[in-house]
Order: sequence, then structure tokens, then C-alpha cells
Amino acid sequence: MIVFQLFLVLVMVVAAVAAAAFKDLMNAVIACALVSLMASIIFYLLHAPDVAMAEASIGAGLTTAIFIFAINRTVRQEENEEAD
Amino acid sequence: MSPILLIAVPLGLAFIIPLLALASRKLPAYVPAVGMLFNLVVSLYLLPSVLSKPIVVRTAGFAPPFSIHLVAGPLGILLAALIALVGLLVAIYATGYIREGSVPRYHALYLLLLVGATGIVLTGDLFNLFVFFEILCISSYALVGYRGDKAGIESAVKYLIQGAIGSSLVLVGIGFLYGLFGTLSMADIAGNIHSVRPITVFISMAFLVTGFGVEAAIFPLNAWLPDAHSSAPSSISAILSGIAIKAGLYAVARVLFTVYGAETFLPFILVLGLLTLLVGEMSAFSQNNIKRLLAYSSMGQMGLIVFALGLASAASVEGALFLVVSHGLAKALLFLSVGYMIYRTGSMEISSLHGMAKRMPVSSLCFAIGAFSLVGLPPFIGFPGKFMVVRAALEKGDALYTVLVAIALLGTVVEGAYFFRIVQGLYFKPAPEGAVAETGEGREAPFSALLPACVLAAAILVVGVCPQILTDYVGPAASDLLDKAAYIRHVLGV
Amino acid sequence: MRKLISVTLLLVIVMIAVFSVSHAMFGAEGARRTGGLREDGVNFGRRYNNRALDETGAANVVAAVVVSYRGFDTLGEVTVLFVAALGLGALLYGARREKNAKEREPASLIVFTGCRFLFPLVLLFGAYVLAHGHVTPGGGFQGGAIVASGFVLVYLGCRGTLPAGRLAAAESLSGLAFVVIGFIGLAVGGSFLLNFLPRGTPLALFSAGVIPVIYVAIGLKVGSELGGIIGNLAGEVSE
Amino acid sequence: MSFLEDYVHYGGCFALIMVGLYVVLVKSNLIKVIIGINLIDTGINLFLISAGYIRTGTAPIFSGAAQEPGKMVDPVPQALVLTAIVIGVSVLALALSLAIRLHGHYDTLDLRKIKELRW
Repeated sequence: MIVFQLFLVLVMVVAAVAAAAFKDLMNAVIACALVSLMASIIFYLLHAPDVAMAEASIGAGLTTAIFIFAINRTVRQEENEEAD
Repeated sequence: MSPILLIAVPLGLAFIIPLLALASRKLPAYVPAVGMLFNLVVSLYLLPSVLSKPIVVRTAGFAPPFSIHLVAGPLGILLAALIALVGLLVAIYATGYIREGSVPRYHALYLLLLVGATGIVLTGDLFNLFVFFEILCISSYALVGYRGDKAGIESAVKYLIQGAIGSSLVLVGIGFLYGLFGTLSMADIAGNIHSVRPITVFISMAFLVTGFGVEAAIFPLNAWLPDAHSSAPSSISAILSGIAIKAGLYAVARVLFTVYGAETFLPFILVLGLLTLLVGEMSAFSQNNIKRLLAYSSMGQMGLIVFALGLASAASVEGALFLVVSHGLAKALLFLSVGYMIYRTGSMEISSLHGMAKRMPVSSLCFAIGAFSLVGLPPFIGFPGKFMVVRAALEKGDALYTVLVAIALLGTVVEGAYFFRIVQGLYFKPAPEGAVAETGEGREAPFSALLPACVLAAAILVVGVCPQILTDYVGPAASDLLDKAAYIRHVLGV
Repeated sequence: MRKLISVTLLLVIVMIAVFSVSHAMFGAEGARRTGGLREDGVNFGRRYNNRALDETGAANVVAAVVVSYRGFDTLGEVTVLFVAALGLGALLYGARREKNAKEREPASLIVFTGCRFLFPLVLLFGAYVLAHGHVTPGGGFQGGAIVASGFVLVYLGCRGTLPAGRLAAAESLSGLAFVVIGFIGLAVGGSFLLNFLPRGTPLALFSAGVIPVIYVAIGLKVGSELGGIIGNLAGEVSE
Repeated sequence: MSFLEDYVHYGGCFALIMVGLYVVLVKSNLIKVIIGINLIDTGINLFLISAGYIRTGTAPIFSGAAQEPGKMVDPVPQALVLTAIVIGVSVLALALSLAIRLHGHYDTLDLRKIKELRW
């Protein structure tokens, strides 16, 4: 059980770092959805089924859709960072 | 007459606005005025009865602290009345001023902003405070960008990013508090606050004060303020400067004084207030854009109010509350009267306002009254407030406080300098070339704009001449904020 | 430089946070182990778990907390979503036309048919979730979000548009229903959002008094608002 | 092992909040910043739920068979998080609509290039 939880947390954190690192915003958004999905499973394991449902439908589902619509109407690539 | 009507009725009216918009284009514009008129009447009716004992309102039929409760004390009802008064006048102003964009949505958002502010000052539950805070913040992000021009959108983005981080910090603070105490009622937390190590409590306090401080524009957290207040439509600038930052400050003060009773933390607040004051006034002095100048001046005034709160004696808090009212009225008046000047000239440069007194005499007079009141000249409402703060600082009897209040007065001198410069420009400088020649430019603002401005100016004069009207209520309100034991006793009924 | 400052700042915050979580009495787990301070009379969670079934009749304690004990929060929170939907509409008001100019290619027949087949089922599932919030996990927000994801399906698959007028009407009416239920409570028992209907037997669909009614109103409101938000962002709402 | 079980969630949520804050502070693309805000929100939600968690507990739902109310996890943080999730989505949607308008004005989402007003 603890191993499973540890695994979920690790995946979540790695996905978050990936969301921060990706230059392609679409990839970053998908990584973000993965974070929400992992969070939702963790919520379920923490005995919060209501929150797990809400996070899965709103966090992982609708948020991603909203992001994708917005990216469609703007730009997809993050600009390169200059050294500062 | 339950104080919950102050929140629920305008909320219901705001929900109706989209339906009304389907039926008629003109009708939604009058809904905020109706709602705020209702609030003004109810809060003035409640004000005398809460002076002796606050009304604690339970929701869902469970006794506090086990459900959300409102605490309608003198402070809350006084601020609710202020919000309703300024909100009513600005709503009347906006019926004529807002023409472009999605007008019904503007009015619904505006009403909800005021609902959020009213909820903040009335609630007795920490998480409920957060929810109303979010209503206030989110509607102001949207309203700042309402016109959709470059500056508006950009400052709304800035405001949103900083505000979102601020509310995240608030939520973390609430999480820490709930983890420690297992309760969310402010009175309940306040009663148990000494049962855990001070350092643990301090951490949650740091989160909460930083988070609410973003909205209150206390010194290091105020980067958004000049942009947001200057880029918004003038009616919204009036509400943001007059009401929204006061609501943020109320949240900070309530958390500091009532929940934590943080006496040791107060000198820090004092210094922060002084810094805010100096930064605000100095930046205002060097501005050429009239709305940015007014925004920075708001920052300076907030600094003075925070300074007075930091002194934390009964007299100084009374002075601070007096300043809250006076600044709310005066700054709303300034933004309202300047709104149509900008609209007519199409420029926010101070130089374009020169000679305005000939073209728009009533607006200019109102501007002058507001400016003199902010500076603190005697017959206006700003004077008693500043006088009370200075007297309270001197009463402390410490040389240090005397020096600090002298620095604060220096800020006032700077403020006087730039306001006199503008008023002099309005009255004694010739109008810029070609301004008068254009057709229709010399017109005075319409009646829907002059009426609120004149009412505000009259209120400033009347309360300035006989401040007793206000001081009767400010005293109990100050003790409502300072007397933690009485607050807990009233809410929990022990 | 900016990175360095940020990282140092973040590390400091982490230290502070870890320090305060490691407090022996932190959280419900800490409370369980140390006892003390949080008897039934002090701690929210324990009291609600003990008495929610008797006081509200809802088998799902979270639903009882969301709708009854902290119902005022929920009203505020529905308002936040309302504010966001309004603000989004106001902000995108001028910008709506530009991207609509270029026609999108229609979806393939399979996607189109699939969406038309799935859409009613998604709505039905959403309705089920939002109506059973007081006995099983779920409720207004979750059900509303599922309904809204049905709208996403329509935008993506069927290339359909939703009439803004009807969405706005649904939003307004469900919001009003919430407030009116609150006022009925105020009129009947002197307390806003009072549970004035009979509690019924726990675990039945028609139990817990006013909770399922409010949850249906919340579900409709959340669904129509999220649907409107998505439509506005996708540029698919017809005015 | 018990230590790990107690603190693994707290570790995860603080890591999320830190990554999110880092993104908000360092990145200059507006949509990236909004992603950061979203990560912070998720982290905070996890933090709140962890605060109400009891290791030997059950979900706070009565289902048929008699359950001990004393063993249930704390329902209040769950209610708070339901509210917080919806608030997070609201802020996010508004931020994205602002991003769309900003892109319409400047044709870029790079905040460093948008200097009409001073930052």
C-alpha cells in the first residue's frame, strides 16, 4: 500500500516538473492533467471519494479542455528564455 | 431584520441580471443601484441596534461555531453602510458612464464585487472570508480588464497573477490553522490560539497576512495597484480605491487583531504602513497621469491607515476607521469627477486638465473638495481623521512615535503639494491649445454623473463640519476590532 | 539571478512548512494520536461525523457539510463560478468574432455519430451523480462538471453551438432557486438555508430534506456555467 | 515506514506547491504561469485533504452497514477542497480569457515583451 502511494506521489511530482519543463505548451498541459489524475487517485486513497470525483472531472477533464481551447486561440510554443 | 439580507438580497438580484438582460437592454443598469439602496437602508436601520451588542447570525439552523455565522458588529455594519453608500452612488454614475462592451455583465460583476466586500466585513468564519475575498478579487480582475484595451488587459493580467498567489497563500494559512485547531470559526480559533507553540501559530499568520495583504496593497505587495486602478474604467477605479482595498485591509486587521491578538507583531505593521505611505506619496508626486497619481495617493492613504492601526490604541484605531470612511468618500469623489474630464478630453495627462474649471465647473469644484479633504484641510472630512491619528500617536508619549508621526506628516505635505498643483491647474492655468475649439468639449458631465459627485461632496462637507455624526459610531467599531475577549464572548455565547 | 532568488525563497518556505507540519498535533492524524483539545465539542470534523446523520439525514457527511453546515460557503462558491463566467463573457466580448472567420472542417461521420449517441448518456450520468450526492459520493459539483463535459463533447464532436440565452437563463434560474430556498429557510425557521423539509429515512433517494434539492440547483448552475465558459473559450456560443 | 506513511502526502503537496511557485516566479510565458497557478492549487488541495486524513480511517459516508463515526476521516477539509477546486477553475478560466485578449493585442504571450506599463 505504502509503495503504491509513494509511486503515485513520485509520478505526480515528476509530471509536475515535466509540466514546468516542456517547451511545447500542449505537452505541458497534458502533464498537468496527469498531475491532476494522480492527485485524484491519491484523494481516493486518502478516503475522499467526493473530492476524487471532482478532481478527476474538473481538474483532469475540464481544465485540460479549457487549456487546449485557449492554446488553440493563442500560441503553442513557449518562447526561448534569454539568459538573465 | 437579519443582517444576512445584506448579502443574500444583492446576490439574488445579481443572479436576476442575466435574465433581465434577455428581456431589456436598459433594465440591468438599475439593478445594482436598487440592491445598494436596499443595503444602505438596512444597514442604517441596523447600525444603532448593533452598537451595544453585535448580532450573531447562524446559517442552516446550527449554533456557532458549528456552522457558518455572520457577526454583524458595529465595525461590520459601519463598513457595510459605507460600501452601500459609495456603491449606490457609483452605480448611479455607471448607468450613464458605461456604454460600450457587454453592459449587463458589467453591472452584474459590479454588484457581485460589492457583495463580496459586504460578505468580507460581515462574516465570522475564516473560510467564508476566503470565499467572499475570492468573489471580490475575481470580479475586480474582470472589471479591470473590462474595456479590453491594451493597458486594461495587461494590468488585469498582473493583478490576477499576484492576486492568485495571494489567495493561494491565504488558503495554505487556513489549512495550517484547521490542522492545528480543527475549527474555522474566527472566534473559536481566537479562543484557542494560546494552546499551541507561538512559532507554529506565527507561520499561519504570516501566510494569512501576506495573502490578504496583496489585496490591501501593503508595501512590498502593491505592484499591481497603480496599474489596475489607473487602467480600469473610472467608476471601477472609484470602487477599487474606495472599497476593495479597504475590504482587504479589514481582512488583515481582523486576522491580526481578533484571531491572533498579535501585539508583538504590531511595530512591524507600523513600519510597513509608514513605508507604504512614503512610497505611495513619493511616487504620486512624480506622476503626470492623473489616474496613476490618484492610485498612488490611495496607496499613501492606505499607508497612513495601516500606520494608525499599527499604533493599536483605541484612539488611533478610531482615527484609522475615520480615515477609512473619509478616504472612501473622497477617493470615490475624485475618480468620479475626473472620469468625465478624461472622457471629454480623451487624455489622462494632467496638463490636459488645465483650465477645466471654465469648461466643467461642477466637476472641478467636486475634484477640489475631494483633493482638499484628502490633504486634510479643516472644513472637510479628512481633517478630523488625520487629527485623531496624530493625537493618538502623540498620546503614546514616546519620542519614537513622535518622530514616526512627523515622518507621516511629511507624507501629507507631499500629498498637499501635488494636489494643490492639480487644483491650481484646474482653476488658474489656461486651457491647452485647441481644446475649447472642439465641438461639444466644453460640456459639463451629465446629470447621472453630477448627482453622485455632489452627494459625495456634500457628505464630505457635512461630516467634516460636524464629525460627531461619525465619531459616535467609530468608537464602538474600534473596540469591536480591539476587544478580542468581547468578540469571542458574543459569538460563542459563553 | 531571478532563478537563484526564487529557489532560495522557495527553500525557505519549504523549511517553514515542514517545520510546522511536523508539529505533533497537526491534522486529524495528529489529533487522533494525541487526544486532547479536540473533543466532540471543539473539533468540526468529529462532531459532524457523529451527528450529521441525525441532524441532516444525509448519509454522505461531506454532502451534509457542503450543503448544510457550510451551505453559505457553497452559495459563495457558486457565485465565484458565476463571476468567472460573467467576467469571461465580458472580457471576450470584443474578441469573439476574429477567430470564427475561418471555418473549421467538420468532424468525420464516426465521431459525429458517436458524439450524438454519447451526449444523452453523459447527461444522464451527470444527472444521476448530482441527484444522489447525499447518499453516495458525488453531488452538485461533480454532476455539473460531468454535464459540462457533455458540452465539450458537443463542441468537439458535433461542431454544435449552444444558445447563450438558454444557458444564461438556466444559470440565473438555478442560482435564484438556491437563494430562494435559503430565504424559505429564513422565513420558516429564522435561519438562512435551514433544512425545512422532512429528513426521511437515511440512504433513500428522497431523504435529507433540502440537500438533494439544493444539489440539483447547484448541479444545473455549475453545469450551465462551465458549459458557457467552455463555449466562450472555444468561440462557439451564439449570441 | 510509519514516518514515510505519515509524511509522503505532505512531501508530495509541498513539492507541487514549490514547482508551481517556481514556474510562476521564473517563467515568462503567460500560459506557463497559469499552469503554475494550477499546480499550486492542486498542491494546496492535497495539503488540505492530508490534514484531515486518519491512517486507520474510513470514508465519511454511511453506507448500509453500521459504521463507526469515530473512525471516519475529517469531512470538513473535503468540503473545503470541493470549494477550492471550483474556485481554482474559475480563476483559471478568467486567466486564460485574459491570455487570449493579451495575445490579440500583442501577438505574443511573453510577459517580458509586454512593457506598456512598468512591471
